[in-house]
Amino acid sequence: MSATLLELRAVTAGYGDVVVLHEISFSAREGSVTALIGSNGAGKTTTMRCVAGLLRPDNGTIAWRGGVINALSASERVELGISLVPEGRLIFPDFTVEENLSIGAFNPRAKPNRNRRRDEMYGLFPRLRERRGQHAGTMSGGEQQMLALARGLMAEPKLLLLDEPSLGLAPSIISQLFDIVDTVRRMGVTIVIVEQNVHRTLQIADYVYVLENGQIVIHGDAQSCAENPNIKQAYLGLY
Amino acid sequence: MILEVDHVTKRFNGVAAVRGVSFSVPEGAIFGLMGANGAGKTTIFSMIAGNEQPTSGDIRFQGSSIQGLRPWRISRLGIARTFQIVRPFPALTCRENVALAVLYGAGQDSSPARAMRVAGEILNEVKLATVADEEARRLTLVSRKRLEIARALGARPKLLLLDEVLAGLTPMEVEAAVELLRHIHRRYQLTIVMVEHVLRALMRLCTEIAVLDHGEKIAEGSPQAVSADPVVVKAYFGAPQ
Amino acid sequence: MLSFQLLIAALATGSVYALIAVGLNLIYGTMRLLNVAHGDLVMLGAYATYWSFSLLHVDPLIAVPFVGLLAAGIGAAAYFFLFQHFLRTGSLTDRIEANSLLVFFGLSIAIENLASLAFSGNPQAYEYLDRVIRIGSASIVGNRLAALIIALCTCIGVLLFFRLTTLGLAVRAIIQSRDAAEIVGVSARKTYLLTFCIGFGLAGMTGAVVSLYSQIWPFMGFSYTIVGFVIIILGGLGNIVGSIVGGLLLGVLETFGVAAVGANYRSILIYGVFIAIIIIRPQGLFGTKSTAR
Amino acid sequence: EKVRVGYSISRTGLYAVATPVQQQTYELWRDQINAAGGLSIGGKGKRQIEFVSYDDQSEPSKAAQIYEKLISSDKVDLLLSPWGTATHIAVAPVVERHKFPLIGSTASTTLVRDLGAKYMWFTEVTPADFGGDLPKLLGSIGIKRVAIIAMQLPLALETKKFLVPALHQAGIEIVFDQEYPPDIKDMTGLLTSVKGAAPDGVIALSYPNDSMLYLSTAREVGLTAKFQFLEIGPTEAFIQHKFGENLDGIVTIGHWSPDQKAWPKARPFYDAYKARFNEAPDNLDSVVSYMSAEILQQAVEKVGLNHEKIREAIATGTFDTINGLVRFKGATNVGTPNGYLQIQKGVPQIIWPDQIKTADFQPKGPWK
Amino acid sequence: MRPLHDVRIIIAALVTTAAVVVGVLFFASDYFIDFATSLAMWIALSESWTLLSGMTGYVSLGHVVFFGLGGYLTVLTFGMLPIWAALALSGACATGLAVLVGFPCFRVRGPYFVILTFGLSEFVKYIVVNVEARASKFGRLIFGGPDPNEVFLIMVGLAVAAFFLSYFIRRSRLGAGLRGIREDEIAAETTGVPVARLKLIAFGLSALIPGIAGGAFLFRSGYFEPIQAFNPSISFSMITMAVIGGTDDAYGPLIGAVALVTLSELLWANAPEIYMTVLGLLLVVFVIWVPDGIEGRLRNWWKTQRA
Ligand SMILES: Nc1ncnc2c1ncn2[C@@H]1O[C@H](COP(=O)(O)OP(=O)(O)OP(=O)(O)O)[C@@H](O)[C@H]1O
Ligand SMILES: Nc1ncnc2c1ncn2[C@@H]1O[C@H](COP(=O)(O)OP(=O)(O)OP(=O)(O)O)[C@@H](O)[C@H]1O
Ligand SMILES: [Mg+2]
Ligand SMILES: [Mg+2]
Repeated sequence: MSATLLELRAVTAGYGDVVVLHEISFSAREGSVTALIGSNGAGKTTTMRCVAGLLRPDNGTIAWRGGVINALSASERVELGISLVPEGRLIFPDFTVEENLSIGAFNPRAKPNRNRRRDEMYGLFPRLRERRGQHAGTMSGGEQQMLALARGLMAEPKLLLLDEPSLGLAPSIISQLFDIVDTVRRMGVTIVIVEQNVHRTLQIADYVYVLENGQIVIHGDAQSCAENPNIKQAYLGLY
Repeated sequence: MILEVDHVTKRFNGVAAVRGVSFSVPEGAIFGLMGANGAGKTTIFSMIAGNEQPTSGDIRFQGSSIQGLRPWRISRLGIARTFQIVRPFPALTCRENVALAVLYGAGQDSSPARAMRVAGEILNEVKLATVADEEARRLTLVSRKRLEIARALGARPKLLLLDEVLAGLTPMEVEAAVELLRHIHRRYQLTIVMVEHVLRALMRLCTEIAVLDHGEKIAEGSPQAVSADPVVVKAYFGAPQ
Repeated sequence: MLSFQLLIAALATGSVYALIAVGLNLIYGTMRLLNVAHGDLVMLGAYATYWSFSLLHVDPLIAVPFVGLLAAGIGAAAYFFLFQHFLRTGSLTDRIEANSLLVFFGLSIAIENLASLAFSGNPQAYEYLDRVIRIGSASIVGNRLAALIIALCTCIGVLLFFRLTTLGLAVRAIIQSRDAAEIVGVSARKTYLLTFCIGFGLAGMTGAVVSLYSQIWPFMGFSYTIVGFVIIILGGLGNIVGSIVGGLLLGVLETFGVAAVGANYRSILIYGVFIAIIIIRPQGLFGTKSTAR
Repeated sequence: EKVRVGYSISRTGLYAVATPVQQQTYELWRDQINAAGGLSIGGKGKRQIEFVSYDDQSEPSKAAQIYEKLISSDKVDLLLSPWGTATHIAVAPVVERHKFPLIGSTASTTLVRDLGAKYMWFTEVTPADFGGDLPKLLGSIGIKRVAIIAMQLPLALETKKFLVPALHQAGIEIVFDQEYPPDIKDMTGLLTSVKGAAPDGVIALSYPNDSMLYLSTAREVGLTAKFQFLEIGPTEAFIQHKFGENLDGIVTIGHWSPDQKAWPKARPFYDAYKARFNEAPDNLDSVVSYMSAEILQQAVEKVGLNHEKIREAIATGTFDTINGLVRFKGATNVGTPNGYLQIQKGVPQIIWPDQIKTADFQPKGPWK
Repeated sequence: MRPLHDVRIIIAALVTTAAVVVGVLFFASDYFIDFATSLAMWIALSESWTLLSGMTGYVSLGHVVFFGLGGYLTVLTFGMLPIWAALALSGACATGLAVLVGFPCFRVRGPYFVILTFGLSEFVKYIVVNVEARASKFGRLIFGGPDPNEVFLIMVGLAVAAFFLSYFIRRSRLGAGLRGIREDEIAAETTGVPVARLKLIAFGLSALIPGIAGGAFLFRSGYFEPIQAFNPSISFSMITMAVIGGTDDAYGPLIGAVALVTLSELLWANAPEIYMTVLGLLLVVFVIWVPDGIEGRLRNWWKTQRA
């Protein structure tokens, strides 16, 4: 078994007075794909923001290779190797596509390989190469999502956090997305993914956590979850 | 025909996002628009709603051209859109978001008090009643999409343009949402044009679907016909399924 | 009309304008902090140079970098004590324009009045490099020439610094979205701090430069602030080249424009051109249009 | 018990740059009197003076409010004047309403003649004089062609209004005439044009900041007219520091010099001021402020603190000041003659009119 | 949208105002009337500023242009027109100017608008400076205007009008549209809000009362001089009062003006040497640590008291 890369212990978090996460615990092993599923408003995005450092937990610890990183800011966590592909894209609308990618490799680890890496991204998403000079804010919804994904990869992460990466993508790109996730994981990158496309997610995930109302209600390896009747009913539905 | 899109082309400094696209939507229909990313779907919505001007071509609503009208005029004629990349009024509550549409949309209500009441009813309808008095910026992405629908409904449209409002839902939630759309379609006697990548939903809701690729229309027809069309399959799904 | 004398004067005026604008642009163009106290830092820098010259007999040219450092220190203090909190508070950054205007306005009033208590309201000036130097067909007083050279070199230095480091990219990223910037590894804290130091430091240096040829008094700052704002809007927010070009352009307008249309139209001309440019090119001469989808 | 003397002055804002000399002069006056045992009240004993003063922020309406407060709420015994013409004008209705005598100082405008004020007087000469008399000086030294540049602020504009017709009358040709706004930052364009018109006299109706600009730019463009006049500024300390010997030959307004032997109080005042503040008093603002205070002092000495009696005393009396004898006709000082100063070897000398002059006009030499 | 208007509040406000006015006129010293006049003027100005800048988010840094223009027109027409007509003309012209320049100005937003409005007010100022210089005017004095009590009444009238204008607009359809513009202009227009027209209306309305106040102020000072009449610090003061009070409701600018005018009155009287410094620092402290304005603080406090 590989070592635990990321661990959340009894994390409680929220916005102002509103508590969203209630003592969440979960961990991601080095090199694995961990899926986080749950219905709308369950707290998945909130969890991801806690891990990325955009939100400070009110309680509990976030550990990276065993060391507590609660106090680190988001940018410092990027230097550790945590990279978030946020929900709702959060790209830089006034930057060109190329600038968006470049700044993705802002951290010192990634900076030296920036140009090579950017070309790789253009290889993965030819549309981005076509539009390298276009302002990101004018790109179509799906194109922006691709850009967000590519920008996340530019950081050469050790831990890649994907928050609904398939949002707004056409089916052909979605398949490509899952292929990319698979490739990235094979390169040794640990992945935590939040997805509504549960079917495909369960296929590539090693371990699954189900979040409901800010609490983990089910967790287990992907195989057993795929067979879990509750999950089947709630998330696999008629597909 | 409530809406006629007639040989519409849109260029953005050289890039043709939409090229000579035509289609018409019969009154009361639910019309689907699908296509790969960047195919031009949202651009078409923007042109219908007046947020962008077509480079050439004409768009007619209820038989008369709406070319060159400002967005607010078009809204008052009875066309409402949602934004794919949502843009609610962040510091207003959900109720105020919708009430604003009630006051200024095609309904042109003049009383703020009444508008707030109507807004409450609409929020109820789209299942946002519990967050009616939350500021919009506090909502999750999915709820914001729903707020977009509520705000569009608040404008009392005849034609509703829905841009990927089902994205980000779990399969169960998609089911519920499809029912919801059916319900509002009936309840408000709307014509709906919807862009969606969740095919299953389009199949179940639409009477007719147009498919775009690289700015051009490559197919149009019933959901079954379209999804079986090899051109569509190649352009949209990439590898055959 | 196209005399070399006018050109030199335009450069002398314009380069100092540019220096003011570059410093201001860092604070306003990047953080949207409407720093109406910028000119007051210029004033403090001028006094610092004046005192070090008249009391300690420090050569003003040597004082320039030290005054800059001193002002940068004030910038750091301002960041830690005031703006760190300010920039974190959502309700403040919502209306960042108006709110920061008030904070800086308050600071400005306080600084000016403390200065006039401490230094008295009497203007000061000192005699330094006071020879008239001939350059071709033109002549310029030595201290103005020194000011011109320092200001221009500093502007170019700042430009290069921004070209060669990623600081420029980082600040531009932060204004678009602080969260997005953080998750690509741009530290908002560090960037803000650095920007404050450089912006304030440049203001201090401007003061040192200005003191070489101009009178110094506690309320001298406001007019510099105004000039700075006009230029950065002309040149485009966050655009350093734009600020430098805008500054020089204003210098040209000030000398050639006055020579051409008459001094009484000077301010009408300057503000008129400013208004016309903004209306024709709403994003400034060199700014790029931002789009929303 | 102390005599309370109130005034307002602009410590902040637009005017603040000009007001310190006036305030310093007031302080000198108070301290001199207090050191001498106090202000003599109608010959019945002496009382120490205490100031009550406020900052009017360079806003005339604020000044009016302050005098209202000084009179009706602080209940001061006497008033001194604020700085600046606009401020004096704003204050006038207040003192009139309260029938409270006030001797104005650093205000100079013909508008106040029209005020018909009964309780207000002005020690300063008006622009009608220093604008209207200038051609006489020019004529006496043989200047034929002048260029006029003027700041677009009240004093300069008013001076110009009297200057121009007088020039016409004296047959002096105006070869260049332009105004400039207060926020001017560079004069190269303007002075290049002046130079192009080749005048033998340049009249700059200027304020201190732009006087500074004028001096440095005139050197650069090589403006060599033998008569160069700056309305306000050449007597200010900072300009003297900055330009040193280059200031020699510059002419400005002013009717006072410590060297004029006819005014025995002048030199002691100069020395006291210099000793106290380590700089020479301003030939204009310090002098008129001090004169106003002296007149007030002499009136009180004679009749005590009764306002009506003070008014009577001022309106009818003749007062011996550092600038000679002062007498009022209406609100106007008819005792002090108008004059002009020229900086010679760093010292302002009266060069006109002949009866009070302390030196002869010397053509402006080349810039150093 | 704000809660609907409350008749009790309106009546209470009117009664209080009337009582204060009567009290001041009959019992107060001249000095106090002067103070009250200035207070009323600042209420009127900061309320007016909020009509545009608080509601639409277009921050105007040049509102003094309307004030100065009002003063200028009033001084020009003095003696030719009856007082009320001169003031009406001032208001109308200020509104006219706003609508006229609004067309081009609203092409720009955010910081560009802020500085553009400033530039505009300076531009107009220097035009007036030039026109006056051309006419050989070096400041204008007027005699025989309304006496201080009348000016006081006019200013109170303006303050009341500005307050209620702000109060009712916030509770009206117009107010809702303006808030939509502040939040997201594109979304607002797509929802049916005629943004261009609404912005012009807001600009015009927010210029109206400053125009009249500028005229009334002239009667108080008796002296017109363009550099003073168009002094940018007047714009700054409007903003200061509005923001310190809070721009979320009509009470905000009112509270802000009362607080600041009173404070500055107390300070300059009691601590003249350090008064401006203290004022400046208070401003800093207030904005940073009381960000939602006094009004916001009070409202929160009120809420927690009731909860
Ligand atoms: N900024 C905020 N302020 C207050 N509450 C918030 C904020 N953001 C999210 N919430 C609340 O937190 C809860 C969880 O939100 P979160 O975005 O984590 O859900 P999610 O599981 O990602 O849902 P979705 O599937 O819709 O993305 C929701 O109830 C939401 O209303
Ligand atoms: N302002 C613009 N400038 C340049 N290109 C633009 C602009 N707006 C849109 N485009 C381009 O036009 C194309 C069509 O965009 P549109 O948003 O209509 O796509 P879409 O079909 O909605 O795609 P998606 O499914 O990803 O939302 C895209 O390639 C986009 O990059
Ligand atoms: Mg989410
Ligand atoms: Mg789209």
